[in-house]
Amino acid sequence: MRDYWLSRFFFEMQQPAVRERYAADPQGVMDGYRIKPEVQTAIRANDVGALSALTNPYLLRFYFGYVGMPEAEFLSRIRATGPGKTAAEVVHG
Amino acid sequence: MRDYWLSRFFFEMQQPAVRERYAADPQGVMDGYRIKPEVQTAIRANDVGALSALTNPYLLRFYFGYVGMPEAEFLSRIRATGPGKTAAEVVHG
Amino acid sequence: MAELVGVFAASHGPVIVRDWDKLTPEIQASLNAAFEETGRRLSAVRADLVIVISPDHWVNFFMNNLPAICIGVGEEHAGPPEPFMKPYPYMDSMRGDPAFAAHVVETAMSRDFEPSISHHLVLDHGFCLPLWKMKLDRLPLILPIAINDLEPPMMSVRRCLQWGRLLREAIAGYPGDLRVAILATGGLSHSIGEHTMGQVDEAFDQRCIAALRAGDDATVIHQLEDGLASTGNGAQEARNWVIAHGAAASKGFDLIAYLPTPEVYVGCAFAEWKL
Amino acid sequence: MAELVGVFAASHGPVIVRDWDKLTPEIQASLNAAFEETGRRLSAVRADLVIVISPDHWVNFFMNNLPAICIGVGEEHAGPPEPFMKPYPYMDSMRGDPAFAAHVVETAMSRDFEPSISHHLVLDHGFCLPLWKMKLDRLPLILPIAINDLEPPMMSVRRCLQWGRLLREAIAGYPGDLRVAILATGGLSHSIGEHTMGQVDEAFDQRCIAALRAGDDATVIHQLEDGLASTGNGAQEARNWVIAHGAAASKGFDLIAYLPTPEVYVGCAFAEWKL
Ligand SMILES: [Fe+3]
Ligand SMILES: [Fe+3]
Repeated sequence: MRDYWLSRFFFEMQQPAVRERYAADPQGVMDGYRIKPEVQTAIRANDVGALSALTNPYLLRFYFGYVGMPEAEFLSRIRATGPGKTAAEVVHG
Repeated sequence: MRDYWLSRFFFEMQQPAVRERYAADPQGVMDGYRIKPEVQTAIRANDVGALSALTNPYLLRFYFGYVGMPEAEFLSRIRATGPGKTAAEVVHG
Repeated sequence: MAELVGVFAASHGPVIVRDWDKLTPEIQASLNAAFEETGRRLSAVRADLVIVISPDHWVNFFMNNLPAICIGVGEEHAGPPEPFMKPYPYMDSMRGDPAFAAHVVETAMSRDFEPSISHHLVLDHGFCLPLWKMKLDRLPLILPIAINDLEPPMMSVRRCLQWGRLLREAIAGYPGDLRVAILATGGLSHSIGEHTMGQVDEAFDQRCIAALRAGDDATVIHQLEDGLASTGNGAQEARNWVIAHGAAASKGFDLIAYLPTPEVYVGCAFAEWKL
Repeated sequence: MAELVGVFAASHGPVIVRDWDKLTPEIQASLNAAFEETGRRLSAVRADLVIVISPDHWVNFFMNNLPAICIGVGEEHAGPPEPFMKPYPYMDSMRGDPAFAAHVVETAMSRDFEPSISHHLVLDHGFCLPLWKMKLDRLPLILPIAINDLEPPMMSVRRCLQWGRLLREAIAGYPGDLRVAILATGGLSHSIGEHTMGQVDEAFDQRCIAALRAGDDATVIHQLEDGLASTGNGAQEARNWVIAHGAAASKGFDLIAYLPTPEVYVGCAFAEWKL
C-alpha cells in the first residue's frame, strides 16, 4: 500500500529547506501535506514498522536518515518487520 | 529548436506567485533561469516572432496572455511568423 | 467482469468557458446541444467509471519529465487550476478506482507498454471542460489518461490504436463488476500559438471523421499521420480519438455533431462509437 | 555511421563514497580495482558518447509522474545533488549530444516504445558514482537513460531486453560518425529499507551472472523474473544489466569482478559484454 501524502512528505524532506522547517516546526510542515492523523502519530513515534507498510522503502530510509536515527537502530527496527509479522502487526506494531 | 530555460520560465509563469514577482522585478525573475542574453532581449522586446522559434507554442501563448498582450495583437504578431519567413528571419526578427 | 459500455469523444477549448459570453447565441446553442447530447448518451450507459483520455496542457508535466502517456492511478484527482475553470462543479469530487487503475497499468506493462504513472494527477480543462458542459446525471469514477499531444515527440497514430486495443483488453480482463465508458477529449483541428492560430482546417476534420467513421485501421493511420503533419498543432489531440477508436475495436462511429467554430479556435466534434 | 564500441556494467551504492573511510583496506582495494579495471576498458574503446543506464533514486521523479523509462535529451545534465557526491569531479561538465538523443528517441517512438523525455535530467549517484570511481581518461558525452527500478510497477525483464535491442538498432541507424559505449549501473542483489536490509543474496547474484554469461534470452528472462520477485528490492536494478545485455545482442559477458560486500550493502559486480 502506498500513502501518497506520506510519501510526498518523505520525498520533499530531501530538500534541505524542508528539513530545516521540519526541525523547527514538525507539525507545521506535516500540516502542509494531507497526512492522516494515524499516520502523523506513526511519524511522531518514529514507528518504522508502521510507516514501512505505507511507502517506498528508499523514501523510508531517507527520512529516518534525515531525522537522525542511527543506521544501527533503523536496521534493527526495519529487520523486525520481517517474516513472521503480518502486515496488520506491522501497522499496529 | 527548444530553449529549455526560456520554456521553463514560461512554464513557471503559470504560477501566480511567479507572475507577481515578475511584475515587480522582471530582471530578478529572469536571472533565476539560465536564459541567454539575446533571449532576454527578445523577452524584454515582446518579440513574439523570435521567441516562437525557441519554445512550445502553447507556452508562448500562455506567457503573452499573462503579461497582458491583447489577444488581437498576439494573433497579428504570431501570424506574421508564417510561411514566407525563414526560421532565421523569425529569430532575427 | 468489467464491461465496456460506451465510447465517446468531445472537443474542448478554454474559450468555450472563458469567453462564453462573447459567443453568439447561435454558437452557444449549438455547442450546448452537442455537449449535452454527448452527455445524455454517456449518462444513459450508466457507467461506474469513465476513462477520460485528454492531453495535459502544461499543468502536470514539463520538459524535464515529459511522458508520452501517463495513467492517473490515485484515489482522487485534483481539479483544474486554470482560473476560468474555477466554477467547475466537480472540483473536489473526482475520484479514481485504484484497483481498476492498477489492473490497467499491470495489463499495459505485461503487454510491453510503458506508461508513466501518477498517483496524483491534476485534471485540467481538457479533462474537465467536457465533463462539465455535458451535464451528466452524476459523475462516475474517473481513470484519467494524459496523452502528450503538445510537444514533440508524440506517440505514433499506430501506437495510439494499439493503446486503444490494450484498454479494451484490460477492461475485458478485469475481474471486478464494473461498467466502464471511455471519453476522449480534444481535437479536431485547431492551432494555438502558431502562425495559423485561429484557423480551423475543415478539410482535415472531414477526412479524419470519414476515416474514423469507416473504421479501417490502415486508413485511420494513413489519413492522420499525413494530416497531422500539415495542419495546426491542436489537431494532434485527434490521437486521443484514435485511442478511443482502438478501444471500440474500430467499428466506426456515429457523429453527434461537427461544429467548426473559429470563434473558439476549434473544429469542435462530438461522437459515439459503435460497440 | 555510429558504432557500438563497448558494453559495460558496474554496481553503485552511496556507502562506497559516503562511508569509504570506514571500509577495510582490503575492501577498498578490491572495489577500487574493479571500478578501475572497468574504467580502463571503457577508456580503451575511445567512446565519443556513453549511454548510461541507471535507476533514478527519487531525485528526478516522484509518484506524481513516475516514468518506466526516461531518456535525457538535453545539451547538458545536472550533477548529483546528494551531499556525499559533492566532490564529484564532473559536477558541471556532463554534456549530452542532442542530435543523437533525438535520433534514439525517434527510433524508439517509431518502434512502439514510449519513453518519457527529459531536457534537463539530474544524474544522481547511480549514474555518477561509477563514472567517478572508474577514473576514466576523459568523460565522453552522456546519453542518460533512467529506469524505474525503485517503485512498482516496473518494466518486465522481457521489455528490458527489447529496449536493449532498440538501443542497438538506434546506434546502428545513426548517420553521424560516433563511437558509442553503454554503461549499465546498479545491482546486483541488495536490499534497502526492507526487513532484509544489509543482506547480499549471493545465490541470486550467481544465477544472474550465469544467465547473462550464457547469453540465452529465455534463461535471462526466466532467471530474473523469478529471482527479482524473491530477493531484495535493490536487485531490481539488475534490469539495467538486462538492457545492456540486449544492446550487446546477448552474446555473453566477461565478468570483471564479483564482490559481495555487505559492508556497502551491495553484491557488487562488474562486467564487459562480448560484441
Ligand atoms: Fe487542448
Ligand atoms: Fe541504486
